[in-house]
Amino acid sequence: MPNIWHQYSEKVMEHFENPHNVGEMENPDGIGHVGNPMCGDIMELYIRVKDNIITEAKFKTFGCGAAIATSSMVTEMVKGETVEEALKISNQAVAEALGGLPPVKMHCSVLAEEALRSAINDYLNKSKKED
Amino acid sequence: MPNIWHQYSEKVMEHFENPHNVGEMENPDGIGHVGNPMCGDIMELYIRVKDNIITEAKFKTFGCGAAIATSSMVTEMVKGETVEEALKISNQAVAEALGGLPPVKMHCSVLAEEALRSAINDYLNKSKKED
Amino acid sequence: MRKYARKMKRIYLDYAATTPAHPEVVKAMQSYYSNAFGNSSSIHSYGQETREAIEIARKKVAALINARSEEIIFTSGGTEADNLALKGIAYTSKDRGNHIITSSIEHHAVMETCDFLKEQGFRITCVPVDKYGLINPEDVKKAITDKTILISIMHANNEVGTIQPIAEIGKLAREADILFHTDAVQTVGHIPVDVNEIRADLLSTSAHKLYGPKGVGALYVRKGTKITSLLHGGEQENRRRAGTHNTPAIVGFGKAAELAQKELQHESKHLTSLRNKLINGLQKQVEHIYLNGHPTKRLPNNANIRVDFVEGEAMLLSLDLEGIAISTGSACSSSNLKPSHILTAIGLQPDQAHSSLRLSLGRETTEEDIGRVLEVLPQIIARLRAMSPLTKSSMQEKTNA
Amino acid sequence: MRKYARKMKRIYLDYAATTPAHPEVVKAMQSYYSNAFGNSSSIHSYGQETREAIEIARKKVAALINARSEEIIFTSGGTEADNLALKGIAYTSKDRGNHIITSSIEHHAVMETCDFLKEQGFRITCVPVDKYGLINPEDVKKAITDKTILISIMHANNEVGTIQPIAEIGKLAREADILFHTDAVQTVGHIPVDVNEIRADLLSTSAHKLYGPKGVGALYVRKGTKITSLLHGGEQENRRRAGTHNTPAIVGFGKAAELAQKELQHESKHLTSLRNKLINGLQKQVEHIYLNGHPTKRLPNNANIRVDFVEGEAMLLSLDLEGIAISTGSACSSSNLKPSHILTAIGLQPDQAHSSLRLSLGRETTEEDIGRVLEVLPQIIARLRAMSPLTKSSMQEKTNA
Ligand SMILES: Cc1ncc(COP(=O)(O)O)c(C=O)c1O
Ligand SMILES: Cc1ncc(COP(=O)(O)O)c(C=O)c1O
Repeated sequence: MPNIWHQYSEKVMEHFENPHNVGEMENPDGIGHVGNPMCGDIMELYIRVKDNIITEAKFKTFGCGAAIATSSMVTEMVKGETVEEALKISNQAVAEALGGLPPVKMHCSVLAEEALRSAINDYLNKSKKED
Repeated sequence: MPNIWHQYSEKVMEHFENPHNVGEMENPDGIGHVGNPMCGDIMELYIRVKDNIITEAKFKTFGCGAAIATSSMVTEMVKGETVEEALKISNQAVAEALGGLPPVKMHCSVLAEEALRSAINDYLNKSKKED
Repeated sequence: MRKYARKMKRIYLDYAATTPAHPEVVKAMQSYYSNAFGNSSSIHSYGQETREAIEIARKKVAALINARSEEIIFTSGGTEADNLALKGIAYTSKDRGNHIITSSIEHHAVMETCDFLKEQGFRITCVPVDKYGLINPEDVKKAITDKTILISIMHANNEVGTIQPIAEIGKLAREADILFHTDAVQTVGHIPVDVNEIRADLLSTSAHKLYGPKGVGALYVRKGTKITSLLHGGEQENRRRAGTHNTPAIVGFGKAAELAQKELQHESKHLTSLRNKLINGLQKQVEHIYLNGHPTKRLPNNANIRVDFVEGEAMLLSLDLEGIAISTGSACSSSNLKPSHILTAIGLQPDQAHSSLRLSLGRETTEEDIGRVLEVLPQIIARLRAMSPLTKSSMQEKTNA
Repeated sequence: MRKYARKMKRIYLDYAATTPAHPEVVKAMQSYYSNAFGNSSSIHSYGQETREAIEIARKKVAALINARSEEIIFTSGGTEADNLALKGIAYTSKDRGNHIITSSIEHHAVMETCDFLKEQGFRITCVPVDKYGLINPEDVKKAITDKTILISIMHANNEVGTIQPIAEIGKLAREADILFHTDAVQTVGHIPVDVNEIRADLLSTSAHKLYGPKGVGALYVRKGTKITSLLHGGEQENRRRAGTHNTPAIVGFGKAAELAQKELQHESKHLTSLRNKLINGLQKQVEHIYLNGHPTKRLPNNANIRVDFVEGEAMLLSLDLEGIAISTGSACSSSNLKPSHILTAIGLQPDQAHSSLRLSLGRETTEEDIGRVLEVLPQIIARLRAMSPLTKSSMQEKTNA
């Protein structure tokens, strides 16, 4: 039997089988909600921010293996980053951190990037209002 | 190994391998010359007639196995027949005497019938002139 | 998890995608590669022996659908058969009319061919289906115009398994003097198919769906029906399909047809029972699971289920890691990311279509296999639902419990 | 005679019609029938393993003609490759022009496809050949108009074996910015073929002509060249050829390509030498025997001879009874009885065309086989010439002596 799912890297498989940071967050500082059912991927990303630093990130994802793995990876990557640094995380960076994605799955990493931006923007909007 | 050439009956094969009455005839009473090179079959049929009875028939044929076998068969069939009886020999009769022919080869039996008619007509024309 | 997957018994539940060639089929083909390898168009004995083998196979395939040998055109598969049927009739009949009636749930081989013909100036009417995937013959009748040259309606659907009322459609086509084609790729060899009973003028079939080899199929063309060739060239198949005969595959198809005819009755009973066990077992264990397709008018081996709140490919991947092979209506790897046109045609929302799985059973499926799926799949669903933003909170509590 | 034929060693000299699959090819295919039988479109592991096997095969086929993997479209054979090339380019380019240039000696797969395209409104120019079957590139150049969209000239002729100056034709096509297709079914695997050297934009090949399996071929399509599908349906072959992959055959093709690449050099030398022995031997023994095709620009394995005054099929039959399989330009069994269009195109009279035999050698041909033909064929010719009304009497005396 050949290496199954071998378009997926070991890292993708790890994050698919044991995704990090799964779940909802109570009173998050920012929520990102992206994707659409037509394309079969929906991501919700929650962040907690303290002193401009993302201290916690969680996600819920309806999507394929790559969608789950990128969600898991992006929530790992943002933790401990400043909001500005987090905004610089690109979909390529997420894909690279996962050891690459098959071409047909790159859209999942785009979604992860969008989910993160959406959550950060939500946080920034909220904090503006509080100002 | 299956029966090779099995579209051909045993009888056709016999007559192809050992055709009867091959050759030219010196001073024949009738000569038939039919066929055309386009279709790949040319038959020459010679008859000798005595007292209205065909005593001898010979042929030369350029053509496939069925053409050779029908030539051989038709020259056998006419021997001893009256001219009138010989004119009644149809291509079906030749084919039947050979135990049948594959459909794509029925044209060869038609050619044999035509060769015979042509030879008899030649004989009849000649004898008319002699009259 | 993955580490163990390599050692465990693999369970194949994707027989609708393709079947393994039956060992007797493989055996029957064996001598036609290097021994009796002649070109069937050759006049010599090597050609003769393959010509004979092909004609024997043709008889067997014809017998399976109650046709005559000379009504069978061997093709390279179901796709070619469908293309030949539609384009062949379209080109032959274009002086009589330019209208073709088909359905919204055809296989891509019919659907995309219709799209091509549309570009060539033909007019296509797609009749809809109901929520079970069933076509209403009345809709077909209403779609007929005086320009209609062909009705092409599949026998049973490859995804949801719904069996269409094609005998009725064949009857009304005949009455209207319009040619009727049916894509029977999913039915031939699995349920009884009789070209005269269903009044088909053209019928497509494919060997690899009935334990025959890949790369060979057939188009049945009723005697007297004129059809323009799709592959032009040599005089093979009565000048209707050129190309050196694929003798081993054709011989294998013949053997598969012969075996199918014998085993069909028993097999369809056996698979229906296993299939029902699977569906009932899943519905008993897991909430928000729904059967796609018709509950009874369906292929014996087809279980297509909608598992709300979870994406299909994630389930497929999780099952594959457990050594279980299935298929999904999701298309997260396809070029356009759109879910199956069949699932949307039966009225599913995009997320519901993306949540659908097809488990298709076959000859080697056992009770144990079904037991294993009933053990593994609910766990996978629970795990993925826990991650899904679509899972209702009430739902989630139950699943986590 | 016949009685013995069944026991004697059979000698196959019809390798141009088809070749036996190499034992290693058969072995390579074995596991893809019932073990690794998955549908390459399936996402699960069964699909994955066949997808990989197909891509490995694609690399090998590409390597044989110095192409890139992604430039190879697998088809069901040479005929489909030719049909796809011509119709695919015609449909794609019809807004740019409607004129196609081809030759008078193409295989039926090209010729009949051109006839079909003519009915669809395309204009076809057939450039002639000289008495050796050679095309003059100047004639091709002269035929070009501003409506020309495609030039299709075969690499080597299947009957008379003449190898065309396709590098020159490819060059002038490129200069005129017109797509160039070559039917290389008879050359790939037998003489070196390099798509870049000959500047082909499209090239057809077929596995069963190079010791691969029947039912699979390939069309090379240069990167960037748009082509309309012939088989519409699923997304296989980058959406350019639908239909479930014939995995075993594709794997077999890959193996055959790999073997051919290794053995090509040696084999072509060996066969050329045996072939010349055959031709010279016959010409030495029998009068009024002539070589058809070009004396040196010809396929290594091809001997096409004209045996005046004797019909080809009678010789073929006689040889077959001796266990020797060959082919003929005669068509005494074909539906229209017309001799080969190729032989008439090189200027043969109908009776000369009907008198032509093709003996094509291959891997298993031995010196002894050639010796046997040189012993048997002259006797057969003598016997049949004695029966022929075309044999000149002077000629006949010599033959009978
Ligand atoms: C209903 C239906 N039609 C057509 C096809 C195409 O057949 P093939 O894969 O043999 O080209 C398939 C299977 O792929 C099918 O399920
Ligand atoms: C030159 C040429 N082109 C095309 C073909 C057709 O190939 P296939 O038999 O694989 O369809 C052949 C052989 O039959 C051939 O010799």
